[in-house]
Amino acid sequence: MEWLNAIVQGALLGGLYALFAAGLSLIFGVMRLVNIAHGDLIVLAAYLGLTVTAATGLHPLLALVVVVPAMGAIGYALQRGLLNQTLGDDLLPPLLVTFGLSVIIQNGLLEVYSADPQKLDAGALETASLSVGGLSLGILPVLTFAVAVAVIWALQWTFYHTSLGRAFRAVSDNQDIAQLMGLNRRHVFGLAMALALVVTGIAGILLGIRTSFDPSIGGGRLIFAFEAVIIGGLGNLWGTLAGGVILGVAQTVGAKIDPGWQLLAGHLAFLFILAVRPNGLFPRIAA
Amino acid sequence: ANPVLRVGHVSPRTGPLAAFAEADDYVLEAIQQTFSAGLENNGKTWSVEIISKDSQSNPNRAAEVAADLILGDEVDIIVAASTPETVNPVSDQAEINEVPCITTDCPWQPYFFGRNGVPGEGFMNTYHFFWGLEDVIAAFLDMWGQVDVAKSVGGLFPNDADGNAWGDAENGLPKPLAAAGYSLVDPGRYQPLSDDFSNQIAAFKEAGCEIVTGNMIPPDFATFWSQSAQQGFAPRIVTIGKALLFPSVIESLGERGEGLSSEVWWSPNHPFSSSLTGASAKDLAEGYSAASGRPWTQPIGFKHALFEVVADVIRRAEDLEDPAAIVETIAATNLETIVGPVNWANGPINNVTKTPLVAGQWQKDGDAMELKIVANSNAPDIPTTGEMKLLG
Amino acid sequence: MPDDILRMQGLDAHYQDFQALYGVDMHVDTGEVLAIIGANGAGKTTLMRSITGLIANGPGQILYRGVDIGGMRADQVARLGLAMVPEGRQLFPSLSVEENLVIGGQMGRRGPWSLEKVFALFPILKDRRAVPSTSLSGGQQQMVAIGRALMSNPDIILFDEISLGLAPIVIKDIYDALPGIIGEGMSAVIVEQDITKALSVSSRVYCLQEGRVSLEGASATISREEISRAYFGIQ
Amino acid sequence: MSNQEYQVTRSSNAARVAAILGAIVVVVLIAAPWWAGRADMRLMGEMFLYLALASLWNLMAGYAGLVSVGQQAYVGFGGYMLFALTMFAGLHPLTAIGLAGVLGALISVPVAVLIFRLRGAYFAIGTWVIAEVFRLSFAQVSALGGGSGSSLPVGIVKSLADARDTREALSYWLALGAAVLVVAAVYFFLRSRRGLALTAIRDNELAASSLGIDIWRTKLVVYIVSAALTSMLGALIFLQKLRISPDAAFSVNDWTAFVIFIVVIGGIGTVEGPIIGTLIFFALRETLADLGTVYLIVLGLVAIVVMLKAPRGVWGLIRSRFDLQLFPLRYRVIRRGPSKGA
Amino acid sequence: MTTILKLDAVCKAFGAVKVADDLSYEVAEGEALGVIGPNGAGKTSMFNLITGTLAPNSGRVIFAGNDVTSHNAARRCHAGIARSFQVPQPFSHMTVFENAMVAATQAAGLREHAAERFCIEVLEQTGLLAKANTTAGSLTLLERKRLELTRALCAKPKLLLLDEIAGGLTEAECVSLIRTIKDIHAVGVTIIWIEHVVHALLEVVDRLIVIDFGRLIAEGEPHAIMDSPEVKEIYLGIEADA
Ligand SMILES: Nc1ncnc2c1ncn2[C@@H]1O[C@H](COP(=O)(O)OP(=O)(O)OP(=O)(O)O)[C@@H](O)[C@H]1O
Ligand SMILES: Nc1ncnc2c1ncn2[C@@H]1O[C@H](COP(=O)(O)OP(=O)(O)OP(=O)(O)O)[C@@H](O)[C@H]1O
Ligand SMILES: [Mg+2]
Ligand SMILES: [Mg+2]
Repeated sequence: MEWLNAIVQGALLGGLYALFAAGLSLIFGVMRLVNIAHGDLIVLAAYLGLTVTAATGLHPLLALVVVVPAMGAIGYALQRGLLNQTLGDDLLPPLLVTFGLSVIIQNGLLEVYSADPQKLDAGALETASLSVGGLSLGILPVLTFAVAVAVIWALQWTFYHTSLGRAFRAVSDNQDIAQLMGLNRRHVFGLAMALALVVTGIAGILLGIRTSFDPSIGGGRLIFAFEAVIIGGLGNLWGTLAGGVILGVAQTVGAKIDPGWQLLAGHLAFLFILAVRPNGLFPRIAA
Repeated sequence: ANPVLRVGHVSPRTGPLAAFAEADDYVLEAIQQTFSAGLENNGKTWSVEIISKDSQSNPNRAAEVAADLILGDEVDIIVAASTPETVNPVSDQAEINEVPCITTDCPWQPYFFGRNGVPGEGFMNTYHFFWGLEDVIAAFLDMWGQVDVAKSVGGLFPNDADGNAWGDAENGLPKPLAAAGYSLVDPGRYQPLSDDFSNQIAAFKEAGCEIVTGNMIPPDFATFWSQSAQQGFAPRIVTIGKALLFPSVIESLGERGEGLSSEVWWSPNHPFSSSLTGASAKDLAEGYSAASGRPWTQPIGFKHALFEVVADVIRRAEDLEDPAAIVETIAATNLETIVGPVNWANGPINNVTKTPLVAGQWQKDGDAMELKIVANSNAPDIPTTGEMKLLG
Repeated sequence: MPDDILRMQGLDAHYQDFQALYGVDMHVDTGEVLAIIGANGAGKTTLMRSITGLIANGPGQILYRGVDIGGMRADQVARLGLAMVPEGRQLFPSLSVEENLVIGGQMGRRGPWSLEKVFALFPILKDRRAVPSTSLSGGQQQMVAIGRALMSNPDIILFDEISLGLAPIVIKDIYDALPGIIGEGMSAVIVEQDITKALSVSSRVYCLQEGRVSLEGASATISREEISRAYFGIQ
Repeated sequence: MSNQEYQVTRSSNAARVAAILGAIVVVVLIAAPWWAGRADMRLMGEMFLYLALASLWNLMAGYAGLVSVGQQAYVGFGGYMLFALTMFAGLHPLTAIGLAGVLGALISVPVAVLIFRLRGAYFAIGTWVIAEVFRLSFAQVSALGGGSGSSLPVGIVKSLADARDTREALSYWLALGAAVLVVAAVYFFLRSRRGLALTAIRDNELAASSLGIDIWRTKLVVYIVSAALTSMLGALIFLQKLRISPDAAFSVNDWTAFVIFIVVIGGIGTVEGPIIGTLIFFALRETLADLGTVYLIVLGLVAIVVMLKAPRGVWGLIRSRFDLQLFPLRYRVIRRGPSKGA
Repeated sequence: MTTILKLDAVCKAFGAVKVADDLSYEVAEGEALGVIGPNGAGKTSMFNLITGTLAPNSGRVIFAGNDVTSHNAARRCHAGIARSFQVPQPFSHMTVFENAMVAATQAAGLREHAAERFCIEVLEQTGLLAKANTTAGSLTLLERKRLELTRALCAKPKLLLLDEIAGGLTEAECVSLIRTIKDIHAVGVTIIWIEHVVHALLEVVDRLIVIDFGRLIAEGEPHAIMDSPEVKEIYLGIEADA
């Protein structure tokens, strides 16, 4: 029973990781952009949520109505104003630019909001739980998991069944030729980043409800998001979800053996999978 | 012109531990004001220059800026505060570079043992004042003893300097808790910034723990606390070091912040006053609140006291040009500060002296949450301001 | 309405410090097939990339149906009805064969070309419509590239090295198909090294040499000597 | 034969002048204990260590195409080995530094076998995870202080030299020596035929393997040598820091992000880049570090602006303007003047 | 005459697509063999199998008497196999000369000085000497193809595999290419040449093989093969005369 509990809780945690990873996976898939600032953008979204709830008194989940479009707009602006200029076949310029961005966001938030830990107050939702077969599951983690599944389904569908998704893939393959198809690559990339940050916005709010945050916690989450993306395999968002769940379960099961192994177990699971399947579990696109 | 004495100061102004240093500007400004006329030593007036640097909550950076202060600014005394992450690297640099060093705001075990100190030998140049884990345990037991709960305690100790010290089988909480008849469920050291505590919660539930204690950073506590509720774990007492020190953290927990408890190293109700300005603890705390619009925090008193000791040492030193003489003067300190007496002659171990510690609980006072002192039997001169209540 | 669909006036092109085209003047008449020939590195590809907007050029240097498209972005130019079959195919590897074709048609321009018509032109593609375009052979990829350009129902289509890497049978098929393609009212510009082929399908021909037009003439009347002189300059 | 008219050179006047100037600078730097203050020496020592780290990272990322964000694994490993070997095995610190390099090389072999299965960004993330595994594993070793870390006993530091001045000069020279050694080693390696192979691999693995280059082995050698030298640098670094903890030892910011900043800002894929980058980074840090958040924001802005304005880094910009190479690696085919013609 | 290369029942499939289907033939030392076949027949794949870029599902590749089936590309290169890529694979950030140097120093194992001299010779032969200091990334497609040839020659191979290097050349350029390849052949290098520009091929090769669906469907004297009805139908697209 305890093992089952560890596994179930881990799977639910995996939903959160998958949500962190989904946006990352999208921009990595489309732009081959390794976004070091992703974790900080999640935190930024949480702070936006904080500001909105503080200003309007809205429930954090309702604040999504404001935060999600705002993040989308930020994403579009960021891409067109900045990141588009750094894209090419070289990994490093965007890596360094997003590193710069990460430092700026982190310290900017520190200037504005100070280092105080903050939390989004979602009232009863935070503590509510439901009992399933002797296990006590938090409503919030279950909701997070459900949201992750929904978001990933929506992204996957967009990617493989809409003309926008086709445009994403075409531009990611060959920017010049995609332009000959009438696609404005700057706009397409802008949309991809906007979509990614919309997901980030949702992730940020859910993170902010789950735990307290301060400007510095983004980086720690980033690595799990990357791991989930890679475990899943490039270009396959269901894989990303699977990756998140594997990480989450590895962590809780590791912690069951010894709490010191919680994070270590996640990383070791990641390395093990890579040793066996270097392209991830379900690669859709050759890396 | 007067001869100049330079004092280097290192604290985590930015980064995850920045809350510890949030009042630095306020405190330093006041200190500088009192130093502005210079300090008297052996009939000569010395100007005192304080050079403050930011460790960015990063031990690498702390070592670097300490070396900078010592080698570049050629400070005569170096001081540091706020958690082992800053205190230890600074002390190490001072020790090897033979510069007198005074530190505070870090329990003495992680300071002493964390630096591989050998009891009976100690250090040459570095001195520390704060309380120790034995005090924290005593204060906690005092508080828990006031109410009627099962004597089963769940322990949450991270694998960091504080957590390892608190959870240490020899020098930490386990032995004294056992001696006092409490059974401790310690699932093991977890890595800070964990996203899941369900295993710990399951273990606590299984053992029927009604008390939870430990030393955590705020995000970890927040994760633990909401997961506890979700998984139906409702302890009657939650007493956690570090995470629950700051009003901002409690505020961020909303309703669920009420009734949590923590150690209290300093509060406006401490019956001490500054040897430097004569201001009482209350004056200092209110001064900060007025100037910043923010609630008082515990490190304020200690930061002030740190410079009280510095001023005292400067006044008494036989030869301010000679580091060894300054070190001797530090060792001979006997000063009543705003956090209590500082006297290295009666420390628990070499180079360490202790200040009094009590325990408190966050209780609603009007609109705001206030840290009420609820247990003081180990320092009876610090008055209690409230009564311990059970959670739930 | 002018009878030329495309006109270059003093077109220059640069790669950083290197100038690849020098004041090229050229025009394509509506409905005609124009051939461009020239030695390696003469600037043929550069010319095509300039026309489509992939290489930046100045205002007034290119007119399309009398409208100045100099300085426009490539996607804007494409929407006006210019399509290119690029040198070296350049398909989208993460799109299937069918998607590669569909994306060519997604600008929504009306016209005769549809998926069915492309499959009718290159039947082998129909069998392999669902596979990733990377797993096609070179020649099959060239067919997809041509189909993709046609799918946008362009008014003018640029072929860069149309027969490079194709088996004779495919070249034959494509040249056989060409009149049909042009017959739909399209204009075409063809870069082709096989001069006999180039002259036989085109109405007029330009020869580029080191970034300049060295010869212009009607395909039917131009002589071999003139061409070889134009290729290598006065020797 | 007409090709007698052509000649291949790899040097230039600028390079010859630079070589002479460089030699003079090194001599002046060696003499620093006689002319520089303690703080300057410490700062320069730190710069040299960063320069060495950056040059090694540049060798991996800029030439072998191995973009690692996990070099902190070896910095930290080397640091911990210094502590372990001196505290428990009672070795002299200098012996421990050397041995840290050997151990670093040993441990890098299984790591390489694992992560060489990954490419590009995957490889980068993989190395980062490896470094995290190192960090979390050392955090479990209670003999070395676990997550709390440990201080280097004063006696061990003093065993380097009893007098403080000698000790400081010694650590300065060690740092300087490390930097000169690493830069020179990187340069001569790149000039060799193996260097040419490495550059080829970076550009196109398919073609490289078809031209007889054993990609896996070449990369492995580079990775192991970098790991060994980085471990030694890590030991040197923590000999100066005196205190080690998992978070400090395996800090991705301190030992990799800043190093990447240095290399990429300076100009990746050039020997000169890390030198320029180190100067820029320390100039920024020394002038702004006391401003706290503002310093970091400025650092971020510099990274962004340089990448937008000069994606090949500052040296890349200089090189394209003036066609300058201080460490000449390129081959130039030049036609001999007619005066020499037969 | 000794056999330099032997393919022994080599099979390779990508899913349902067979790119080599029980492929067997021998090439004699010093021979020039031409390869034709429709697009997608598996010609390039066959080169990949010979050079070790692809591993066969079954069958053996024997080079100079040794079974090299399990050897990687680098090792086969050292044994004396060099190729040009149909889709050029230049070292884009290196100069043309450096591209050649890689081949001369790594594959041919020449010492620095000798390599330099040799590269200049080859560059002159392939007409790229004027571009020696240009970075390969800024070459035109056809220049890249010529660079492919240059690099392969700089590797001093015993067996040279050429994959469509005559496409897109002007007539004059084609003539000079043919001369170059004849020169190489004349010094004893064995050549296998895939080419759709059949007239160029016929000028050089001694023997021709035809591949379709990964199978060897015809083999023999070039002109005879070109005249065969099968080739006319599947490759040239000419209705076979009755
Ligand atoms: N990306 C580039 N950077 C720098 N110079 C280039 C670039 N692309 C082409 N060039 C140069 O521009 C000139 C014209 O090239 P272009 O590709 O237009 O020639 P082309 O006529 O198409 O030749 P080919 O028949 O070989 O395809 C050449 O000298 C070439 O070296
Ligand atoms: N990596 C791969 N994965 C899947 N299929 C492949 C792969 N490489 C080649 N193919 C398939 O194998 C077949 C043969 O390809 P190959 O490139 O060998 O043809 P080719 O004879 O060289 O043709 P061309 O004359 O057009 O160059 C093609 O149908 C192609 O789709
Ligand atoms: Mg061209
Ligand atoms: Mg082929």
